[in-house]
Amino acid sequence: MNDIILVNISIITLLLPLFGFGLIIIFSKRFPKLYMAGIGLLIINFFLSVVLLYAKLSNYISQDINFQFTWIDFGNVPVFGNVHIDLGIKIDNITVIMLFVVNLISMLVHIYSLEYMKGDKRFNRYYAYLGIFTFSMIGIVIANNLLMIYIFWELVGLSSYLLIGFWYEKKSAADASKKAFITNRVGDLGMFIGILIVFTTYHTFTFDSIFEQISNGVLPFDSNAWLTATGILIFMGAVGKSAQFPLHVWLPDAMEGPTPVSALIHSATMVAAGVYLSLRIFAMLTADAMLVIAVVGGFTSFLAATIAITQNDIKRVLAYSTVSQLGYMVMAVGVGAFQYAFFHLITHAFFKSNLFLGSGSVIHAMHHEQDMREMGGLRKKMPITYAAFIVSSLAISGIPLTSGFLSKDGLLAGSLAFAHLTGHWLLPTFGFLVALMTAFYMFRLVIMTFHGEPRNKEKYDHAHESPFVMVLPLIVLTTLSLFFWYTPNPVAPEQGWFLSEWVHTPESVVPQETRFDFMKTETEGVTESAVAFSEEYEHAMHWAHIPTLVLSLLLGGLGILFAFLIYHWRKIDPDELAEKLKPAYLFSLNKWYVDEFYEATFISGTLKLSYLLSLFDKYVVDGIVNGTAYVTRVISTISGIFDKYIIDGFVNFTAFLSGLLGLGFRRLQSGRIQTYLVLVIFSLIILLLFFEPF
Amino acid sequence: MDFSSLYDSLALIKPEIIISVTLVLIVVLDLIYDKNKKLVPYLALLGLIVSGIYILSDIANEGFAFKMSATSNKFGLLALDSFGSYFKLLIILTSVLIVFFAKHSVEIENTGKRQGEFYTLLFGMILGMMFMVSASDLIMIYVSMELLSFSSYVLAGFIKLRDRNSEASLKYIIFGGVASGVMLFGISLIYGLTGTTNLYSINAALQSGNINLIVLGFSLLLIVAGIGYKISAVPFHFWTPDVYEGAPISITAFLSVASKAAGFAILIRFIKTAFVTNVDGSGNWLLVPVFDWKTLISVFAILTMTLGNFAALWQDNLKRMLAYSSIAHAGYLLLGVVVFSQIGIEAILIYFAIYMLMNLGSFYIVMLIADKTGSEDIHDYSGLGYVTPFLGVSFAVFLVSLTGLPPTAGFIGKLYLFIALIDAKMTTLAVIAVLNSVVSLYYYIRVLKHMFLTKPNGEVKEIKLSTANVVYVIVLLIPVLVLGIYFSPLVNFAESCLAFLSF
Amino acid sequence: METIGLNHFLVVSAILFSLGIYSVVTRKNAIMVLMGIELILNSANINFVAFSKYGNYGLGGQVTALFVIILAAAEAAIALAIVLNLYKTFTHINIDEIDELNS
Amino acid sequence: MDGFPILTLLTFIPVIGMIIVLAMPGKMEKEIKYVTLLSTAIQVILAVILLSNFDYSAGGIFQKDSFQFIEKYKWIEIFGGSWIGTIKIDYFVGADGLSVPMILLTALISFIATLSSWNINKSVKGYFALFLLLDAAMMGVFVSLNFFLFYIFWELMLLPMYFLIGIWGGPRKEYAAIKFFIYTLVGSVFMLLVMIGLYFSATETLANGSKAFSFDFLVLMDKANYLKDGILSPLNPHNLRFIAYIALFIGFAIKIPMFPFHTWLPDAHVEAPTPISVILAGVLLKMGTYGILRISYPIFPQITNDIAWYIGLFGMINIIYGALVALAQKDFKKLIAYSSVSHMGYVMLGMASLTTTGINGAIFQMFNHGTITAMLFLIVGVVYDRAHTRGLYEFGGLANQMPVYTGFVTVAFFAAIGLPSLSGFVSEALVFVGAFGVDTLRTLTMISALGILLGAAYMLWTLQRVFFGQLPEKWKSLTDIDAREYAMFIPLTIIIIFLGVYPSAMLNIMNTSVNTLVEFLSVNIGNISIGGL
Amino acid sequence: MNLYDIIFYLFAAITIVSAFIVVNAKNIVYAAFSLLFTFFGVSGLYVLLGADFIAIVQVMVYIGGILVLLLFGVMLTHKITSVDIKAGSVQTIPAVIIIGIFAALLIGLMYSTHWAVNPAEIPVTTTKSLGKTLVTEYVLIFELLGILLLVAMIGAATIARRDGDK
Repeated sequence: MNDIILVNISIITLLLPLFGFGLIIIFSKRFPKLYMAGIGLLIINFFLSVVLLYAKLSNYISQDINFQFTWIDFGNVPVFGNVHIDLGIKIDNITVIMLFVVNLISMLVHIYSLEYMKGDKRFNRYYAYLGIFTFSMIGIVIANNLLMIYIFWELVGLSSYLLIGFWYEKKSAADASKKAFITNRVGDLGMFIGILIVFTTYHTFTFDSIFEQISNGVLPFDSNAWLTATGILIFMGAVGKSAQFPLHVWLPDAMEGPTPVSALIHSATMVAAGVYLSLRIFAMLTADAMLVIAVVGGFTSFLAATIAITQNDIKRVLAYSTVSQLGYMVMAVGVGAFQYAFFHLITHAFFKSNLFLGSGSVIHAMHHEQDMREMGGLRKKMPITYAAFIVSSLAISGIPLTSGFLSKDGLLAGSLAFAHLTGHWLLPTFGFLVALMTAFYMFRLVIMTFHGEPRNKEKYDHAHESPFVMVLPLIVLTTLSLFFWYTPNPVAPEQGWFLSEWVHTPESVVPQETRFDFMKTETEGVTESAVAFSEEYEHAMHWAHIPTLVLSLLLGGLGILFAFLIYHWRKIDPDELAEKLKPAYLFSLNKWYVDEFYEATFISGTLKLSYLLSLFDKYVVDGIVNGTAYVTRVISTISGIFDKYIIDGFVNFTAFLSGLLGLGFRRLQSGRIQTYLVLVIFSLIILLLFFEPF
Repeated sequence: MDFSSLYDSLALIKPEIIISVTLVLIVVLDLIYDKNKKLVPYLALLGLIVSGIYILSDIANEGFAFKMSATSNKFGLLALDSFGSYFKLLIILTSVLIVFFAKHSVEIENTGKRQGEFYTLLFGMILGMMFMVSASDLIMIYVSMELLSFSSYVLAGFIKLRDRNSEASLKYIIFGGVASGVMLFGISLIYGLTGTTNLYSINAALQSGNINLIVLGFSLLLIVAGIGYKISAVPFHFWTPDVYEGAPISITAFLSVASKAAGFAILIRFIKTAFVTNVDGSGNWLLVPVFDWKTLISVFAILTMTLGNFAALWQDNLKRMLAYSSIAHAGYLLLGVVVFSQIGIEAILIYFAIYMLMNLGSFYIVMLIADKTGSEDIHDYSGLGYVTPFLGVSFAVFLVSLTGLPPTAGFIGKLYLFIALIDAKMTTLAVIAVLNSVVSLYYYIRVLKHMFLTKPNGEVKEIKLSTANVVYVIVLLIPVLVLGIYFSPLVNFAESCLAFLSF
Repeated sequence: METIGLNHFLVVSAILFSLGIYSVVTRKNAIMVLMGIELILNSANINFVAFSKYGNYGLGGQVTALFVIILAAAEAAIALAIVLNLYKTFTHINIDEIDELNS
Repeated sequence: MDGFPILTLLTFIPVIGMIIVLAMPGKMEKEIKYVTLLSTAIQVILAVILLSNFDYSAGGIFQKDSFQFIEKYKWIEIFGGSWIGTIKIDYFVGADGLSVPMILLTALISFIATLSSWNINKSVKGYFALFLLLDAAMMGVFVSLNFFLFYIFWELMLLPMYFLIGIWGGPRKEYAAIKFFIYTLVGSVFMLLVMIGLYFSATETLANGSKAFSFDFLVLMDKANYLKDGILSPLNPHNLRFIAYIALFIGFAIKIPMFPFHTWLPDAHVEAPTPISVILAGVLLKMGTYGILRISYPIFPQITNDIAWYIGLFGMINIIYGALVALAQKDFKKLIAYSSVSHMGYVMLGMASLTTTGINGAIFQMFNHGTITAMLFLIVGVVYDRAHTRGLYEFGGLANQMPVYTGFVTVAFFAAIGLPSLSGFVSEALVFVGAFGVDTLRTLTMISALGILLGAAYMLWTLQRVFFGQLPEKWKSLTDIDAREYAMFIPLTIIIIFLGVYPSAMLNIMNTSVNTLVEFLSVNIGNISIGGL
Repeated sequence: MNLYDIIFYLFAAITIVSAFIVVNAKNIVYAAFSLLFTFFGVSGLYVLLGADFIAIVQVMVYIGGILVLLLFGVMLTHKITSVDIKAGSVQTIPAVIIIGIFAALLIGLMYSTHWAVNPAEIPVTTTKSLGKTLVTEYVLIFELLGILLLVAMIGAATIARRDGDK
């Protein structure tokens, strides 16, 4: 199989969902069952991605496939010569893995929705949107350049917008979709400026070419600081898409969309795209940039976890959990744990979409009830869903034998090693605290939903296990949440093929002086060494391995224990606890008041400003014009009735003067033609005074 | 003066003689046919056309007429040159159009038997103007101007028993009498200073120096006041709106074009003949340094166009609005004077030809509407554009042309004026002028707004036009449109008519 | 007192001129206004004749004066006709009350 | 194509149409409409023929030889004696990469506006006659290479526009029409003065070897043609040239419309009937920026360089200010009008960069704004036709009632937001790329980028207010779009998407010309690298 | 002070004083009669200036023609017995101010200027030479005045004639 075929296949995988989208949009009226085509196309797509995965990993495991073409040609630009903008495809290992994940989950969601969305009046439209989403996501994954990523990035935003607002009759849904799009745009703005800097400096958008030029010492505006800034600015795109603080606010609201959509977009794929982007630009991140990323990620994960603890909406808990886990991944990128970040991205994609689909199953069974306080005891009614939930929850809590354990442990170890090397101990602190909280709130969720007595008897009675098309994806994803797919040894992820063979940390290309010490290479310039980090780092990782293992297990177990203590065995009354810790509780329940803060500052500020400006426009800018018109009118009044007013005024003034001089008041009448003549004489005098060559 | 030179002189003024003969013939014809006045206009036309033909054929025939080498009057009372011929032609053309204008006018028709007098007086005006434009002696200027004025005083009040007519007439004669008296006083001072009233001799006297500049300035101002009154330049314009509004519309139209043209001709000739020592290679006039002409005329120009335009903004009476507009146009025309160069004069010549077309067109349409609806008020124009689209569209063209927008002839007129200004590097004036034309747009477009945009209060009756009416409008309309796109002939002709008789 | 020269005549004419204008702009009665105009013309005439004499400019000045007198007569005739006409329509000739034409 | 007067035909086909319309009795409304449609359709066909014969490698701008479809006829040549010299005005039309996109746009928008005029039923004859005249004038502006000719077309467009707004407009039509008229006239009279000033500053050599003043753009672009003492000569130390530039610029800025000269736009748009809004936003606004690129830039390269930053600044103000004010609007059409202000800011920003990418982006944005905004106004028109109101808060839930319509709306809105894969993105991105590359404009560009965000905000908010949520009872009877409206929307949608995916189709047309322009500027400014890429 | 001077001052005084009365008289008839004296005074000045023919014409035309015409006008437009005959003044104050300034300027100018004076013989009579000048040098104006008078006559007649319009 040669590489051109791989490129072609990837292009086909890209275009098939788009084709499905167009097909459904245009013909949905005539063929109401057209959504089946969408599903069919996705199944084909999935198989193509499997083929790609297999072909790449078996034949080209250490060779990247590049393909590019000229999109815009500026011709012979003065000074710069021939300038053109290229687009292209880069197929490396993480690409095919991502492709596989995206297509798989997308396919599963397609199938799952068949039942979940049944009876919706815009059923066809739904599948069309899923199609365009898949298309955009694949676009991001296979892009070899920033511009193309940006293009598909925005398209992903669009599809997310369409899907969140799918039930646009609900105001909350329409609001959420708008919020998601605009919040994302804030991040994209930074990313866009970052891209602008890159293009201004390197005249290309292609990663390889950019990296090569950086390693050759070409820096944006010739400064390291700008390189850092560029990295951070591009990362801002990831902040938006991956819902990192301070742009995390849209993701919980995005739960207004259909649950399968949440599973696909807002847990597994789109939100992971931010992390994916960070990984793509990993090589050009300076130490400062990485530190910023790590802090953002660490703080986000902590923030989201604290919020997740108190939420009652099943999907919201999962949403904050997603934010938190994304924070983990971002932190992993920041601390240099490239492999673990990607690994966690994959594992998280499976178990989190599993959780979402599971919650969808629950919601479906409960007739679109999402409040956990209305649930309980469902495990008897929905055993498969329950099982899926348990496995996934264990995975997310990092309990051994699950995939989550492997990846989470790795990235916590990475953060610990990083702290060890650089002294930033806050990051692992966040990491471990989050591990504790994650286990707690996940099992809180499981217990509140599936254990105990049903709190809403009526709904409970109607609940039943979901039909096969909904259960099948759960099963598939549950199996994927187990360790054996990734490594033979359930406690040593680094021994697995995933980390040891498939995914490698790329070398940094930034100038030596801007790297962390542990990332500095011995030789200047491009090195042939396959090792991205110094040995020191390997040592630190090794050192961090065991403490992490122990600590995370301990904390995970503790979290689960607490959950059971409070919610299952009722040893501690949660309400009482909430009452005791009321400020903290409320702070968490209200999501740290971030939304309120934004509402009060940026949103209302902008709206107020816009209102003021519109008044300004109406009264001042236009007013000047109208004022000119007004002045013109005044002048014209003056001259238009020049005769009358000026003359009368003149006469009156003289009358006034004469009265003043004691000459007596005399009623003066203005004869018209004669006043004209007086004026003529008057002006003659004036002219005389002016023009006499005295 | 011997008889041979008298013959020479008479040969030079054939067009004027024909006009005088026609005048007399009209009187005679009027006496013969007491009841039927149908023939009079045709006789008038005949006289005008023959006169026009003579002007055209004699356009190259230049010379001084009525000169007497023995006395101070050695340059003659008249200087016949192509500049004068151009204006004569313009006057004749305007007169021809006015004859038709009057023929179509209901108010003139209503004067019945007095139509004979109407044409007699009209010819009095024409004759006055014809002599005015080529007069080269201040006394000649004065007398011909009085001939023009006397006839127009009467014509302004020609429609008897209508308040505004007699009022217009009275105002006109008082203002005119004072203005001409003042001018005469100025002339007398010039006579005292230089010992002559002939413009060429004055020039020579001025160049020889030894002139009391203060008195000269004073007398010039007085003379400018007299001429300024004829061209209705601010501040000598006061009579204009009142008289224009009060006079019969055909006379208003005639005054606004022909009388103004004659006034401009004499202003230019006065300055050019009496004060210009030389014309340099690029056509700029070198003036005798006796007076700050440039500033004076600039001030007049600015005041005139600004006041004219601003005052016109508020006028509801169309005739009055057009009166103010004609004041504004006099201001534009003064811009051509102020540059004191051949190109400026050329611009004036071009502008006048165009101004004649568009102004007469506008007045004619106002007349047609007033004759049918009995109103000149702008509010009574509502909806007229729909019931009589021909009138509406033609009026639109004329008004757009008056504004000076392409592709109408008015634009070419303005273009040449601005060309003259910018060539003379008088950008400030140019800016003021263009801003003025923006202001003018407002009141011109206001008419269109009423005709097309405003909803009429009641039902609007269609204005029925005779074929003659339509033909008349079209005759004016076509050149207004064609000259906007292809103006070479006019410009070439104007260019060939820039010659002044020099010493 | 110096001997009578040109300037004296000119001063008389100037006074006459000013009085004429004064009359024109102040008198209510139209006929009085016309009288003022006649004064103006007379003053100009004095100038012409005086200049003609003192400047030794020939007879041009006198001829002009003659013309002016004739013109004044014609003007008076027309003006009076107009005034009469006005009287017919307005039944008075107070020009300060005749201001129907205004903006 | 040699000898085939395609540009003249493009310009005068509507005039012929107008004459036919005028000759027809007013009662034949249907027929009049078809005549108009036919005229504009022929125009579109001619435009396509023009495109297919267009040589992409020819630069134009200042080189007479590389202009295409040139027609140059002696129009007016007057020997003015020694004092004026020969006055020479040519009928000189030609096309290069700068004008071809605009010609295409004009033809397309006119055609679509004709379709959109179908339900005009008041004084049909007058409407379509004026419409065709307007069409001819617009086309004339884009093909003229002689300042005089340009000016005539420029002014010619005013009067039809006045009547089209004034007669067929909304409740405050008279105010809006006069405001538009006065505003643009103020600008154009200054242009007139500059035109005359330029005319007296440069001469061209005639065939017989004598010199003549010239209105020819190409003559005016060449420094060698200027007279030493010409009033606007670059050789002249007297600095009137700068003032002239500003005057000319204001003339164009009013058309763009640039802050603070923009206030005629919302009024004109709101009051104008839909097709006229479409023309206004689609084509007329481009005349301003086109004029700057065609006239100001090459004729005054040095001043352009000095002033570019300010153009960028005003571009930025337009972007941000327009967007913020749009955000506060309650009237659908006014919102779109302000969005136009914002979007034209991008064009100015791109132009200000003086770089290939920036100017390419600017011209492309001109075209895209033409199509996108035309579509937006059509969208407003559709809903206004049915509901007779444009209040944003009076609607809601139209998405269910009018799904196909909503589909087109979504495309247009997202195109306006600058969503990648739709044409607006590429042009905006190029503008940013171009402007960002210039050191001095960098900060401005970054601030301008906020416009992307604000654009999304007001557009999506509108989408939400009008199309999402619950449908009020009173709009239950609204019908989805009909075949005629399909015919208006589909071509625009296709173009928007096509150019979003394959922008080279348009960019290649202008590329060579833009490079030529940039090179010309850099050579004339004496700064070989005047900016970024 | 010689006789010439005395006569000048006499005539000047007659002219100016009567002119004052003309412009200030309350009664229009008084004003008209004062005007007679003004014209007479001017005529006297003409005599002093050696313009005998002009002086005669002044008396004939002005006093015999114009003044009679004016009086005629007064009679036709006023009922002599009524108060209406009194002609008031308007805007005298501004007029006094402005025309005062103007007059001061003018008189000052006239008085202070040194005019070019070329003393010459005063011809005994000017009538013949005047007549000759009139038909040679100024023949055109002379003829033109003829037409002007015709026009003025017709004009005056047409305006004053009683028959109205349709």
